[in-house]
Parts: sequence; C-alpha cells; structure tokens
Amino acid sequence: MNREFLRLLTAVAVGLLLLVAVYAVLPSFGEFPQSRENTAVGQRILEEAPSQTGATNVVTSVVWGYRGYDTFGEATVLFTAVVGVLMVLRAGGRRE
Amino acid sequence: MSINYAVAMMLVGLGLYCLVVKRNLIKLVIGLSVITDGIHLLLISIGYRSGGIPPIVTSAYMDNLEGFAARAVDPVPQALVLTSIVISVCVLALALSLAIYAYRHYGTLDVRKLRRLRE
Amino acid sequence: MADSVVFGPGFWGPIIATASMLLIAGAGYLLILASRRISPRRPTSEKLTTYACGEDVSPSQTRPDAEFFFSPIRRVFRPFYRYIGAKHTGELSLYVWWVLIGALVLVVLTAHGLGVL
Amino acid sequence: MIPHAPILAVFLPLLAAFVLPLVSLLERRYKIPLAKEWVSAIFVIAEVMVVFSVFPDAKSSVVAYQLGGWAPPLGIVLAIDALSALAALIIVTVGALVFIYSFIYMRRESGVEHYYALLFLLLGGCVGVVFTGDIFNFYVFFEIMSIASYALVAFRRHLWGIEAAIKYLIVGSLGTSFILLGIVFLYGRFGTLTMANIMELMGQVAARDLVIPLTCFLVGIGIKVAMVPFHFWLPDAYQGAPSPVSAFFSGATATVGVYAIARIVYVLFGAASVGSLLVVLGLITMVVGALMALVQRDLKRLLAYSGISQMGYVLVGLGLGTALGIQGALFHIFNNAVYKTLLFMLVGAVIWRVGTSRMDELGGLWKNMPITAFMFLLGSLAIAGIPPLNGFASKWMIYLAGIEYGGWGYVVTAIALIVSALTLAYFLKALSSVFLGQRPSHLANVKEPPAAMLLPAMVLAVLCVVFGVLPQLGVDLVEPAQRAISDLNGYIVGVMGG
Repeated sequence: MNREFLRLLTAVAVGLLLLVAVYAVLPSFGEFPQSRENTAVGQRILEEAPSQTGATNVVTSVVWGYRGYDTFGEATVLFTAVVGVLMVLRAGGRRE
Repeated sequence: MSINYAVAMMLVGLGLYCLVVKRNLIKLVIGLSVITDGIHLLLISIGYRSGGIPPIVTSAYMDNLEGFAARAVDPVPQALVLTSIVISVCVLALALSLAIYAYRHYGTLDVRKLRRLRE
Repeated sequence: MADSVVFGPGFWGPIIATASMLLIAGAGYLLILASRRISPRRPTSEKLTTYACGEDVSPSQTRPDAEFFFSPIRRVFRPFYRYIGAKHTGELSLYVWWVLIGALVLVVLTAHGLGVL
Repeated sequence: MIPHAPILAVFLPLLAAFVLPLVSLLERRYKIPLAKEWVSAIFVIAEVMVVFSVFPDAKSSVVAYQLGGWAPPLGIVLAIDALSALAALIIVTVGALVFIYSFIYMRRESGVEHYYALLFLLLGGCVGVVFTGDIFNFYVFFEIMSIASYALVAFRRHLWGIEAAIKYLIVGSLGTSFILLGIVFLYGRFGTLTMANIMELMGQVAARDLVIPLTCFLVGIGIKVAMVPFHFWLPDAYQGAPSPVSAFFSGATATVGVYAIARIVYVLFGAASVGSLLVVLGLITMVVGALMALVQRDLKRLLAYSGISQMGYVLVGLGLGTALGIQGALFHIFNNAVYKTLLFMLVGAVIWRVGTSRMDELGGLWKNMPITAFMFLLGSLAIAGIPPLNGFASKWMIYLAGIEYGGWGYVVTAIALIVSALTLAYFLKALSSVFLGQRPSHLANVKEPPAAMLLPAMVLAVLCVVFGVLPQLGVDLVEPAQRAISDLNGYIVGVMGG
C-alpha cells in the first residue's frame, strides 16, 4: 500500500509539473497564430495553400503536399506494425 | 484561460498513474494510449484560434481567401495528429499481439509475474 | 586549449608503441621457448596430475571460478549491490516508476544547467 | 554524390522491406533457393554505396534536400551535416555486416522474411532519423525504428523474447510519448517544425521556458541510449533478442541515440550549458553499467550492461563539451559500434553452436573455436581500453579531455579509469568462463562456426586493430562532425538558405 502510494505520488508530481509547464510555456488557448504574427508556418500555409495546391481542404494539402514525407513515414509505420504482428502471430516455430 | 490544456495534461497524468500502479498488461496498454491521446488533445488545442473556422475553403470564402486565412484554425497540428494517431494505433496493435503470447507463456497478464529476465 | 588531439608525433607514436609492444611480446615468447628447450624434462605421473599440499585436486576444481575471484570487488561495492543492484528485479512497473523519477530529477538538473534554478 | 542520394538512402531500405515479402512468396512458389538473401544483399550493398557517396559532400557543408520542392519552413527538408553523415556511416556499416551475419545465423528459423523486412525497416528508420531536418519527421522515423525493434526483440517468441519485447515496448513507447510532448511544446512555442528555423528563433525565448521541453526530449532519448535511471529495459531486450539483432542494437541504435542527444541538446537547443548534467549522468551510467556487468551470469546480459557502461563514456565526452571531449565521444561511439557488434556476433556464434549463453554451462571452448576465441580476446581488450586497440585511442581522448577541463575534470578522468579497470575485470571473467578452463564433456564436439558467419566479425576485428594502431584515421573521421556540432550558424544557413 505504501509503495503504491509513493508511485501514485510520483505520477501526480509529473502530471502537475506538465500542467504548470503547459500554461507557462505555451501561448494561451485560442491565440493561434502565436506571438509570431504571420510567420508561423500554419498561418503561412493557410495563406498560400489554396493558391499553391488548389485544394479546398487545407489539412489535406498539408498531409499530402507540404508534409507528404510524414505521410509516407506514417504508411511505413503501419507497414512495420503489420509485419510485426504477422511475425508475432505466424504459425510454426523453428524449421530445423 | 481555458481548460483544454488542463484536461490534456490530466489525461497524461492519468495514463502515467495507470502505467505505474496497474498490474494488468491490457490496462498498461490502455494507459499508454491515454497518454498519447492527451498529447494529441494538447496538440490540437494549440492550433485553435478564438472564433475559428475549420481550415476548409467553403463556397462562402471562395472569393475571400484573406478572410479565410485570418479566421481558419491552424491546419498543421491537425495533420500531425492524423499521423500520430496512426502511429499510436500501430504500437497498440503490436502490444496486444505480444500480450496474446505473454498469456500463452505465462498463463497470466499480470506484469508482476513477467520477471524471468533478471540475471 | 587543444583544438584536436594529434596521435603520432614524437618518439611514442602509436605505430612505434605498437611495434615495441609486439617486439617485447615476441621476445618474451622466445624466452619461454628457449627455457623449454634448455630445461631438463623429467615428467613423472605424479607431476602430471594437479595437486595441492600433497593432495590430489580433482579436475573439476581446477576450473577458474570467476565469481570467487572477483569477490573482493563485490565486497568493496557491497552497498551498491544492496541498494542499487537489488533494484534490478525485472518488474515492469518498477521500470516505469524509475523513468518517472528520472524525469523529475532531470527537470531539476536541466533547470540548473540552463541557469534557471 | 549520387543524384537524390539523401532520399534514396532512406527510401532504399524501406523499399527492400516492402519487396521482401513478395520475394519470399515467389521463392516459395517457384523454389528459387536463397532469393531473399540475394535480394537483401543487393539492397544492403546499394544502401552502403548511397550513404558512402553522401559522406564527402556532407563533410564540408550541409546537404539540404527539399522534399516535394517545398521550401523549408513549410515543407520537410532532409538536412545532412557531417554529424548525420558520420552516424549514417556507422549505421549502414554495422547494418550491412549484421545482414551478412544473419544469412547464416537465421537459416534455421521460420518466418525469416519478416525478420529481414523488419531489419530493413529498422535500418531505414535509423537512417531516416539521422538524415531528417524536421522535428516531427524525426519523431515519425524514431517510431519506425522503435516499432521495428520491439517486433525484432520478440522474433523468437520464446518466453524471454516476449517478456523482453513487452517491457521494451511499454518503456520505449513512454519515451517516444515524451518526445512527442517535447515536439508539441516546441511547435506551440515557435510555430514551426524545421529544426534550423527553431534554432534561429531559440534566442528569443527565455531559458525558463526551455526547461520542460528539453527535459521531455532528454527523457525520451535517454530511454533510447539507456542512461541510468532509464536503462532497465536494455539488458532484457538484448538478452531476449536474437544475437544479430542485439548486435545491430548495440552498434546502430545506440549510435542513433547518441546522435539524437548531440543534435537535440547541442544543435537544436544550443544548450551546451547542460553539459555538466550529461557528465553526471554519464558517470553514473558508466559505474552502474560496469558494476552490474560484473555480477551477470549470462554472457549476452553481461555484454548488454557493458554497453550501458560504454554509453557512459560517450555521454561524459559529449558533456565535457570541449573540442577534444566531443571528438573523443564521437570516436568512442564509432569504436563502440565496432567492438560491441563484434562481441555480440561472437557470442552469437557460441550460442549458435552450443545453444546457451549461460556462463556456468560453458568453458574451455578455445580449443574448439580458436578463431572465435582470439577475436573475442581482441574485442575484450579493445573494449577495456588496452593499447594498441581502438578502444584505447578514444578513451585516451576522453581522459585527456577530463584533465584538460581541470577541477572536477580530474575526478571524471579518475572514475573513467577505474571503470575501465572494472571493464577489463568482467571481460576477463567472461573470457575465462567461456573459452578457458575445464570443458564440460558434452561440448567436446563443438566446432568453429561457418566462415560466412565469421567473415563480418573478422572485418570488425581488423577495424579494431587498424583504428587502434592508426588512431589519426579516426580523429580525421570525427573531426568534421565535431565542427558541425559547434557551428550552429552554418547549419541554419545551410538549411534555410542565405
């Protein structure tokens, strides 16, 4: 019981620390585009994406355009997990 | 001051609590996914602009792209969260498939019994 | 402050050092060979068995026991093994807990390093 | 440089991973012998050539490759400076040798196509991490690397493999979550994800606001390099994984971890003042690793703890922060990759022939496996820092860096020397209990492993000697990387332009 309480306390401490940090470090909620007016990447993408990519959905143009490489990475992660799961659940053991 | 950030970090703290205190492997996996969900919520919240609209150019804004850019919320975190969700699902799938084997070998999902490797 | 270490100049450059080490090892080996050549060899069956204080020692006992050999080191570091070595129990939630404790410690150390505390 | 080499270096291993299951299908259908092995070999050789072709270009300037033609702050950019190139060089060299080794080692297993595919994904993930110039992309490739590692640890699916994989997965995912949190903090603060852009803006932020983000990164990466309060998963994972995988982990994945520390702490945050923290952690890591290694009964576990201990040297060298210290650390991570991979390959050879790595069940094998025994002796002496082998050269640089630092630096050097002696002690123990002494009767027929398995180990053994006798080669290799770490402005200009 005592040990569990200690662990609980540690988790709470880390959580509280993060809570304080979030309010101290990040700009407050609803303040996009942050302190850097017009130079934040999100704002620039909002301005340029409709004309540069021609997509009406800006998120799509980010996912498939500006950050397409991330999407490629994401597909690879999925592939990795599929191979991993197939490997773990494969039939048979050693061939010998 | 909004509670979005607070709730996000509470989710992270809850997940951490789950990881250190719970014994069941499935619960640990749930704890992990709660942590990532908290982080996703935080990420999405960062991109919010007061009174913002979704970053989709609807017909009302077709001719008013400046107005759109001045009102829409940040699209980048949304894209990042999409990617990150897939990643967390992948970890989840692998963890659960390992849990199946752990159950087969040890006959239990209690992580305190999983301690054959120690010297 | 030196910009970069330079191995090589002077008499004790790595190549000369290596060569002399090999040379001396070779000379030592030659000495052993020579002593074997010169010395009289009178093996008796008694000499070929392993014995200590006149009693035979069984072959299984002649194996070097590393555990025993290093016991002085373990005795010196006994507090370490009692308080830290014993924490390596293989229990998962303990691992995670240590991660969290490490995170808390790191916050303090990082803050100190960045000059905040 | 081969055209488009930066993206090719990431893409080739991933392509290989996509192709291999198909090849294995064809292999089974049309009964082509060794198709998987040949295809893997071709891809690995191509990968090595591509990465080696990047190296000369990246040595002098930053190679920036814009993906999809989107300029840096908007799109993703691959940024390869000398540090990335050095890390990639180590990774692909270790990777190629591990592949050659695996061709024989894994012959008896089922599901080898999964194994090769995952190893390729691991390789691709490692190269992706070291080449990227975008902080979120860093996370994505870090996850590819991590997920592939979790799966590979579980490859055998025996009791140990599964248990180790579960522990590694939970702790590792917690670590990557911390990294993601750090990235969220950075994005929220700076509104950009390109590392060079963040570096430009770093000066505008009070140090107070950087504490938590930097800590998040340090925890996440610390779990990967297994610095001390985060090291618990590592011995389990190395013991549970098949030997070639352990070899890859200790050579390549550890290198990625050190690269990440250098990149994030020194380059991205420009926080050289955190160095003293790294020195303290490094010293603790060094001592704990060595003392734990001393009491292990399993050979692979002993090697795993010694890997933790060696990582301590690297952290100390990096933390001292002088030119000499950083060069020593980078040289040491190179040497560590060489001899740790070598030792794991040799232990793998013993396991492959004998079937166990428990030290009390082994003994007297030097008559049966003289070449293996000799190379193991060479590797042990190298890791213990005995001249004229490579471990001595890099440790010597770290000792000198400590002395040059003055004050507390003397204490650092003294502790490093003591740990070096302990390293020699536990490797002598390993050596004596595996290769010397009485041979158990059931091991009388053990033979030397096949030549194709010893060949990659021999290459590494030769490297051990070459870089020991000619340490200037190593210094020349790492010097550009050390200059890249200290030249923040060059990195920013190289990526963002003008």
